[in-house]
Amino acid sequence: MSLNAKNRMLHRAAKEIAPGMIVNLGIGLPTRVANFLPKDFPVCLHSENGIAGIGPVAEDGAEDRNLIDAGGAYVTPVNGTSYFDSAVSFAIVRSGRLDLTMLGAFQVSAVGDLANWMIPGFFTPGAGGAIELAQKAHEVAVITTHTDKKGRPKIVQECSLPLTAKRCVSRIFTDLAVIDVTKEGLQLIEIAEGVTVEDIVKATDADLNLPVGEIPVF
Amino acid sequence: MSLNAKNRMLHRAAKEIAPGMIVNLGIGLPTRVANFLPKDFPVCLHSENGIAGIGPVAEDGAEDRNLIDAGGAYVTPVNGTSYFDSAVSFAIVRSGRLDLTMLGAFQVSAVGDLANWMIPGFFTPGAGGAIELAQKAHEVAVITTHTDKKGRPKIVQECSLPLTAKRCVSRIFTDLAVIDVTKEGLQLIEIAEGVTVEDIVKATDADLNLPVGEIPVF
Amino acid sequence: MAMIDKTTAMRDAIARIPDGASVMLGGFGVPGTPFCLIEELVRQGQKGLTIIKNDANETGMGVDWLLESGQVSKLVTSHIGLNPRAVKMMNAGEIEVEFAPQGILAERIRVAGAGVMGFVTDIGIGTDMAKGKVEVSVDGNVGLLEPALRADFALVHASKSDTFGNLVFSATARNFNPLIAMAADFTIAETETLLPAGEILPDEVHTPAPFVDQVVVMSSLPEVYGVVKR
Amino acid sequence: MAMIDKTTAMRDAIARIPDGASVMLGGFGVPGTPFCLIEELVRQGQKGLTIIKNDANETGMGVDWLLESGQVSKLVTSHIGLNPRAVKMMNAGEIEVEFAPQGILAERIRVAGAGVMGFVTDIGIGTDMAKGKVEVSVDGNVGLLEPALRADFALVHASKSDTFGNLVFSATARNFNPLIAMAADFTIAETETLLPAGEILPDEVHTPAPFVDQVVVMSSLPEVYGVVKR
Repeated sequence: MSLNAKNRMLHRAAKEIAPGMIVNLGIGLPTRVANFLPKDFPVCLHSENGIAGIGPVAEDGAEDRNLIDAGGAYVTPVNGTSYFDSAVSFAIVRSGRLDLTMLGAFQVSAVGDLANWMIPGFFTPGAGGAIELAQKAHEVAVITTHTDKKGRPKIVQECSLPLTAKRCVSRIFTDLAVIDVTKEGLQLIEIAEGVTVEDIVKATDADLNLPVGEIPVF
Repeated sequence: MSLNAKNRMLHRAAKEIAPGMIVNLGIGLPTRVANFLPKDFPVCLHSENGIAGIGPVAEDGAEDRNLIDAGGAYVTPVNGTSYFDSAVSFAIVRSGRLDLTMLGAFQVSAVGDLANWMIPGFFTPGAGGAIELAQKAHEVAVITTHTDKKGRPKIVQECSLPLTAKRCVSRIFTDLAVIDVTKEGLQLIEIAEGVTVEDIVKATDADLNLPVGEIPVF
Repeated sequence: MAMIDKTTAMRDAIARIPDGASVMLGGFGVPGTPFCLIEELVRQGQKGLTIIKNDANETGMGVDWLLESGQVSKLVTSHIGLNPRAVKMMNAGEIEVEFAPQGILAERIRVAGAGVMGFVTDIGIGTDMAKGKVEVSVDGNVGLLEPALRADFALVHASKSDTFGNLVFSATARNFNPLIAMAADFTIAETETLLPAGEILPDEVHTPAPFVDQVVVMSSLPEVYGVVKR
Repeated sequence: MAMIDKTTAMRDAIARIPDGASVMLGGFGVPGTPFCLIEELVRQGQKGLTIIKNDANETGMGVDWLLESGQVSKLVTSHIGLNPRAVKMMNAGEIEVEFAPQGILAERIRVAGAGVMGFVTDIGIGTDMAKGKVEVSVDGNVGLLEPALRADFALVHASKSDTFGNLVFSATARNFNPLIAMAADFTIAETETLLPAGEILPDEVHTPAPFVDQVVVMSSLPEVYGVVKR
């Protein structure tokens, strides 16, 4: 994935965040979405380890050794930040106070099943907080490369990997496309600059409904 | 109950509190036990409404409108006081962090069953925190007049009133006697000044084992 | 990042509550009871409410106002012994009263706020309190199933709030307030003092703002919040 | 009333832990991990421990020391992905690892601290995580029974403690610390700063002293507590 393609994807994903939302950005690519929000954009970023109201990553030498996000980055507070214990942190998640979470994925299925925590026999580190985020946020978006490092599709008809949660994903942002999970199946809604519909169909291992007429480009 | 008899009872009950204990004193007579502890006695008094480390009742005009105990008395903090919510307050109770609770009683049975929250058809205000205190404190002591206002025994072979908790009471302090609940039944262990064993047996509606030899007087 | 401003006019906040709503109220006795929000609820007159509160306050205070005005159809509580009107209305069948042991009431609200369905406890086993409750075995020990208790609205009294809705409570006025704030679909906090976001230290927040939907600033502190003389 | 002094020598506090004990550790990554208490546990060498902690730290830190010294027989955790030794020992069958989703781990510990037996949740339903779990119906909805998780000991890292054991945590070093402090039979807190009782405002206490059995004062702040450079 080129830097341009990645930035385009993150920039597009950032538009999913509406003013006033409470949002949890998963470790890795999703966390970087925050860098594409306008300065002073009114959003409350939550992290599993016990913080609501996350500011920018701390500058070198200005880190607070006690203030990290769930990915281990040294972050900063903003006006209105609160800290709390892990039980309260997941109370926020499970009681439905998260408007949106953006997560990485190994696989997303045609009905929005998500697999992002385990590759049997290869990667079994434990699920962390992903299961609860995927199952309980009002909206679950996935941010991922369209295919894995070996070029295999990550959007599949049915997940072969153990699920994180069933029928949870509503929108998928990739370097190639934006795809919605609808009752009628996967719906291509936007396409990355310089990419063709054929590229996307080829890189997708699931039935994909194509839009009628012109496709918006991001 | 004469003032003397009451004070003797409370004074005797106060000796049950050992240094370092965490203690919940029930509403009414039990609360007054604190007045019979030596000044600066090392004990942490807990109240259901969310305080550990209760000091003396506030003087007139010096009350903090936000600081009461579960009985509604305006109390004061001490060095080491903490405030917490009602869930944490009962976490202290149910997880076994209370060394001792002293409660009032309508009836106590020969096996230590306690009835202190409901008189069907007459007094049904709800149980408040009594059930959890009675069931979960390491030691449950009862402080009560030996008989009710009509002279009826409160220590009975079996409770006729709805139970607060089963087999929870280990010691009973009354204006007449100190009685232990043992595996062999109720055991008279101390007697109030000026009271005879016959007085106590007469005022008790349960089998009572009497001590061999001299009975300590309080 | 900036945080939104949740301050709202008293009238607008309470106007969200419809007839028949379930409403949790903070407070253990006087401290922590949201008297101003309750007063506005009486003024607006919503009917058929289910009120969830530790106690029914005393005569002429808080819950008693709602009982007097006939707005309450059901009360879920741990103790109503200090409110003769509540006892009388219960005995006359004018309101339904559901009792729970105090810590079980608190925990049912807390687990609702934690987004789980219920919990299992041995509290009340062997007593009348166990009647009608489902038994569940956990690692070979039998307990009673206590369902989570959620509400449509929570009315909270805070000592301090910032504009984003981070709340701080004072002394024993905390009690049920942080619990109900987490357990309702919509949480309204009245606050004695409003501060700009950033003026409450993040380590000292009792209720994090994500749980709070609207903040109402109290213009004054009515006498009912004061020390009760007996 | 006066409060007792719970300060204890490091060596004596950790010496209470016997072989085969279950030990909960605070910390999410570096912040809140009680490195000094763990170091002493390694020095004393208790074997066959069940360690309960959100994560297994990273190579050369905290839990990794206990794994390296062969003191751990079982690990209950939500994520060990940053500790290759833990993954390797798990795959080689040298330690047993029990995984729980992070918030379920937190809640299992919290309900243990609340003195209840377990809770019911829909988290994990329809996935492999549900395998082997008991289904319980609450008001007509099916959930999974999650048993409370207690331990013999909790080792906590606090920013501040008073002599009575009232604890304050700093920023995200709070994480699991207040939860494990409530859920163990015996709770030992290491503290960066010790204050006389009365020097922590009662409203600002994070873990009330009744949950804390002993307080160990850290003489210095070893480098491992610092910012991790990557």
